[in-house]
Amino acid sequence: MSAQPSVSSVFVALVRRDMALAWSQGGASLLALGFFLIAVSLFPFGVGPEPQILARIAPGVIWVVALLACVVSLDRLYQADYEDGSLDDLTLSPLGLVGVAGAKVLAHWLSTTLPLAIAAPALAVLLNLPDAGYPVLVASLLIGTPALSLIGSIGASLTVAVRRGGVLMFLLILPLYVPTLIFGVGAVDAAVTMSDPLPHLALLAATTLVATVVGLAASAAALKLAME
Amino acid sequence: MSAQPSVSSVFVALVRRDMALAWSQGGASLLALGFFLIAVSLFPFGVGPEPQILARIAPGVIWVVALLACVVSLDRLYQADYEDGSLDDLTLSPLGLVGVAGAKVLAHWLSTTLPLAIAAPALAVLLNLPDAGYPVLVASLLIGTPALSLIGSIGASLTVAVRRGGVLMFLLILPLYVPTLIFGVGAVDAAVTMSDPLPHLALLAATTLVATVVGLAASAAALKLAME
Amino acid sequence: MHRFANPAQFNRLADAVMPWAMVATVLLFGAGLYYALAGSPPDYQQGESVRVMYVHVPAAWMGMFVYVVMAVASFAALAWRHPLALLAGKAAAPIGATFTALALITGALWGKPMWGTYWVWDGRLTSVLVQFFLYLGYMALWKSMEDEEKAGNAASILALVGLVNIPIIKFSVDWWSTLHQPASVMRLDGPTIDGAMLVPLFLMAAAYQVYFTVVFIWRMKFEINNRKLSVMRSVDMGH
Amino acid sequence: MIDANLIFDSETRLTGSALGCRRGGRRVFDGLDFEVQAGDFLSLVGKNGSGKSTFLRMIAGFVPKVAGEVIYNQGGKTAAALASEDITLVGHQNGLKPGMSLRNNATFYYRLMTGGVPAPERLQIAADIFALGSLLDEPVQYFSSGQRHRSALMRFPFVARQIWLMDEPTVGLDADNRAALAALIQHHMACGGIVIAATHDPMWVQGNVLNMDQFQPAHGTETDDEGWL
Amino acid sequence: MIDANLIFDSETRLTGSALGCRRGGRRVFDGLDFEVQAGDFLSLVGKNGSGKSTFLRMIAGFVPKVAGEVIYNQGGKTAAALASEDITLVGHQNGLKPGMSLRNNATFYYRLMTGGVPAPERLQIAADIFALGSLLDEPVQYFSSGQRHRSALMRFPFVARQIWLMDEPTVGLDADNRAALAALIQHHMACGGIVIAATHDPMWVQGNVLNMDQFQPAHGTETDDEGWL
Ligand code: HEM
Ligand SMILES: Nc1ncnc2c1ncn2[C@@H]1O[C@H](COP(=O)(O)OP(=O)(O)OP(=O)(O)O)[C@@H](O)[C@H]1O
Ligand SMILES: Nc1ncnc2c1ncn2[C@@H]1O[C@H](COP(=O)(O)OP(=O)(O)OP(=O)(O)O)[C@@H](O)[C@H]1O
Ligand SMILES: [Mg+2]
Ligand SMILES: [Mg+2]
Repeated sequence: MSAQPSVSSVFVALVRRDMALAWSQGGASLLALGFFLIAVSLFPFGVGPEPQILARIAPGVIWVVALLACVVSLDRLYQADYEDGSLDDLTLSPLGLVGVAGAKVLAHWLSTTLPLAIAAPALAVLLNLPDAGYPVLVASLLIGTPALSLIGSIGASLTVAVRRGGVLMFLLILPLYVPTLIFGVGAVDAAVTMSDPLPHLALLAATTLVATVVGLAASAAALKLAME
Repeated sequence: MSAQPSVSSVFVALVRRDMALAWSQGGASLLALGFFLIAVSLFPFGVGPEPQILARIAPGVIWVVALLACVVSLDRLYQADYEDGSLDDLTLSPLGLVGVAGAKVLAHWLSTTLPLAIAAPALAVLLNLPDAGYPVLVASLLIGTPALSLIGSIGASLTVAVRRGGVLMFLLILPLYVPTLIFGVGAVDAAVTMSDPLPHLALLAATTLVATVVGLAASAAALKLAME
Repeated sequence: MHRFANPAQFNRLADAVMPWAMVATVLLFGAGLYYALAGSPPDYQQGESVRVMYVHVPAAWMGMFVYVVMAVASFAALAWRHPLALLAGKAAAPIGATFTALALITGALWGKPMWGTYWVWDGRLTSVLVQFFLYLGYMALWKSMEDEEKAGNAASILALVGLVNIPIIKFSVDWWSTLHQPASVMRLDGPTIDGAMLVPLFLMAAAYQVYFTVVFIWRMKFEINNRKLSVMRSVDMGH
Repeated sequence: MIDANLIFDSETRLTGSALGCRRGGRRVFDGLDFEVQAGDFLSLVGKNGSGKSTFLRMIAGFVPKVAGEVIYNQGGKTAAALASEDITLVGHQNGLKPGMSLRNNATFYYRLMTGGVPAPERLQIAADIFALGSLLDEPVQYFSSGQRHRSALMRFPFVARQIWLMDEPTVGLDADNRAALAALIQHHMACGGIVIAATHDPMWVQGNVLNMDQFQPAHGTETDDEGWL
Repeated sequence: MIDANLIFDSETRLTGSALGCRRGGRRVFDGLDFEVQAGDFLSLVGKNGSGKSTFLRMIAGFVPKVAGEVIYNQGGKTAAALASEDITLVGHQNGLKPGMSLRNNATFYYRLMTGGVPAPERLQIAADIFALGSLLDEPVQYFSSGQRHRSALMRFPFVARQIWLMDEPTVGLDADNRAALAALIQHHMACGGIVIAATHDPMWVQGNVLNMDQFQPAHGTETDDEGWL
């Protein structure tokens, strides 16, 4: 038979497929971006247009909405593959379920959460974020968003066999997002108030590391169980 | 053959089925409530714990999050029926598609958005809403939430044939929610600042009326198209 | 583990423990409440409101303790695929959620006279709230699927993931300088509380513990019976 | 079987002429004529993709036709009334809610179609036709694929409608249940019902055959009136 | 057909003894023994709900067994290696992404299973087996049910794996394609492949038959060790 398949090229294939699907029509990427944009712009309507208030709440609102946009786009991370049977194929591939979870999370981060980090400065302008906040806002999102994808993957895999899993996933994931949120906003607030954001960013990085280990292991275990 | 079926009892049957499904395991109701609860409690993390700031943004945050909770739960309003083929049955029933949309929206409002209005005061406590705001907060939600379900139904029916419709729906619906949001928050702000909330509530009621007409007609048309 | 590994064994053990536990619950609650409400002095700073402590602190401890019980049961359920462990987690969750809710509510009521507000967003309070949400998520996941075994396994994974929250609750007061006071009883260098307060506190803690045992056993038997019934029903259905 | 004395209107007649249908921007069939009347069985055969499912969904009013006309009882009834009073369609999806028991699924279906509550015996009789009696109180999600499909087929006898549209009804059925299906169809025909079934398997029922392969649009027809779209 | 000189290991042998399986908290089958070796065709028959699909998913490692053992090549290979190197399974769902063309779907499947990129001729040959050649560049979303099912079946010849698990492969296929399927299976057997197929239709292939109805758990077995849960 053919030579032993290379696991890394299978991994790359899966990442590329998922990114292609995410960017295609009806895909998650543009839509998460759209959600982010629209939900953030609802706040001036809700809270009123006073610049000081907006500036005060800007980091928090941007982070919270980025987080919601991420969960919304995670909704069908595994479920679409589960429902159409592709997950069977993925399980029979040489990759293993941890690899599958890793590839899908990476694709999700690259195609969906990373664009949020890149778009954030534009929305920060809408909310009057003080100038000092911009670099740290982007840095905190870059460091923190992988944790969002990873933790989200736990929720998505746990609810994969649940119809109408979407809202249940929110319930499971949002509490787990709290540390990421606190450190992320803490870093931006520190920058705005001219104190040192580094400790916050370090804690944020630690959260992402923990999320990597726990997230991939838990997702793989949950997928295995769902396949029964 | 049997007597002409009574359209109203078919309508009631559909409302009752949808409410039963919403409250059942994994149903949308409790989970939308959970989302509402959790998402509102994320804001103090993001924005910081100062009571005055929280009080200032409380009406806006509660309204925006209620709106997001509603959209999230609308996600599969028609899609579940579309995917499992029940929508074929509904179309062949004596009810007609406008009736189907009406029954499903009513069930959604009763089971999912109404509980949000009822839970809102508890969350207002967390956000330090001034006492004067409570009655109007509940009143504005009671008057405005039917519009959320109705407008949401347009988005849900337009995206019914789209896999990963969830985020697309956000994009379609959220801009349409802006008037409801403005009048709703306006009423609560008026009450908090001791001015008259009635004009705002009247506009809100008008929005709901318009949404009823437009929402049901548009949903029925979109469903018809999706069935092809 | 394997001594309890079948329901008959468990039932026998439970029947032996149950009466003692019930008697102990009544006695400990009686003594604890007496000391807490009447037999101990008011605090020189807090006055009578210190008595909330005897309800609040043990409830907070139990909220965490039950979570750990649930997580251990979940681990056993996943590692050895043992159904009894699965049911143990299911039986524990609502009790733990209730304790956590009690800690939250009493804490909030206590906060009004002490801090001037029911609720602040400090690390301790927040992480306890997160724990409450984890309990809710665990229970929601159990209910989300008709296939109980599948649902239970998914919920078990969540319980294990949520374990990272326990150290956060415990050390949040040290990591963030906040309103909530740091540990004064459960310290490596011994308690720093006055003895007159320690007695009722420990009596109440012990009472909560045996109360938990009683309710837990009762709920376990209930869950086991439920499973038996549904299996019998499905056999009758004749598959 | 279920309504002891049910006899459908023997005058019923459904005629289509020069029907054409488009789907996904492409003509699926063209110039299709057919006629069925009370007591008829029409089986649709043809290659995969020849338009059998499309034809059934067109009759039910889901897919609009782009040419030709369907006339029911000399025009005595509109397409909308036809769909909401006389047609039962069971296709590839089974329209069952997985968390609900078969009994609740079926009861809801009955209420949806008639507004009334079915008598328990009626439900039992309908379920027994496909040997589902003992599964009535199980949640549908535990059913095997054949059991699900049978649960969907149960709608035909359960609600009295004259025109049955079946899309591959034999799929996944074991031998006993295929026989039960044939008997059910024959009984419906005897009551004056009409059955149109798309299938690749033998149906064990006598009737007319409509071969969809005849109506494939010729290459190049795409360039006519609506072809530019 | 596709790999001209492909011959699978003729020593391959898969044996199961006293297998038992539980699903949804209920025993599905019990005491099942089977054996297949290179070149074998095994068809699973039995009533709806007798456990055919469950058996296939158990061999693929999805559903855990609660009793008995499956041994591959005298224990020379683990279940995990078996699943990721030797098994292709096509069940009721077809695992196709509706928005992508058949070509992209198939190419991704190939890359997922082998890490390599398939030669265009290979893709063409595999597609032609089920007459899908002309549909290669159409989005799968516009396929009829039979066309979709054929697109799923195309995986068998496309990626060279020795053990083919087919769950109701004939469903919705027209006569030509049923013949193509039979020929494909026969060719795979001639190369030393193994085919296990659950089916209610005649498969037109000689082989052993495993009747799942024999292995239904007796009433009352539920009360043993794990039965109470
Ligand atoms: C909703 C609000 C509150 C929550 C969620 C909460 C939570 C907790 C938790 C989880 C513990 C156990 C900590 C451990 O074992 O290390 C605890 C202990 C304690 N809490 Fe609270 N608390 C709240 C409000 C308050 C208030 C208002 C006071 C009084 C000013 C207070 C006083 C204490 C004391 C004295 C202890 C014992 C600390 C020790 O000795 O270890 N708490 N609380
Ligand atoms: N996902 C599931 N969860 C729980 N139980 C299931 C599930 N799928 C099937 N079962 C149960 O397992 C038993 C065997 O089902 P299986 O699907 O293996 O049958 P089958 O022989 O393939 O039937 P069919 O001919 O209808 O395809 C059935 O009694 C069914 O109730
Ligand atoms: N949802 C759809 N959207 C667009 N085009 C479709 C859709 N479904 C089917 N088609 C196209 O319509 C044609 C006829 O499909 P149809 O499903 O009616 O065939 P069929 O005769 O039922 O085939 P099968 O035997 O495979 O079920 C096919 O060529 C297909 O490409
Ligand atoms: Mg078809
Ligand atoms: Mg099967």
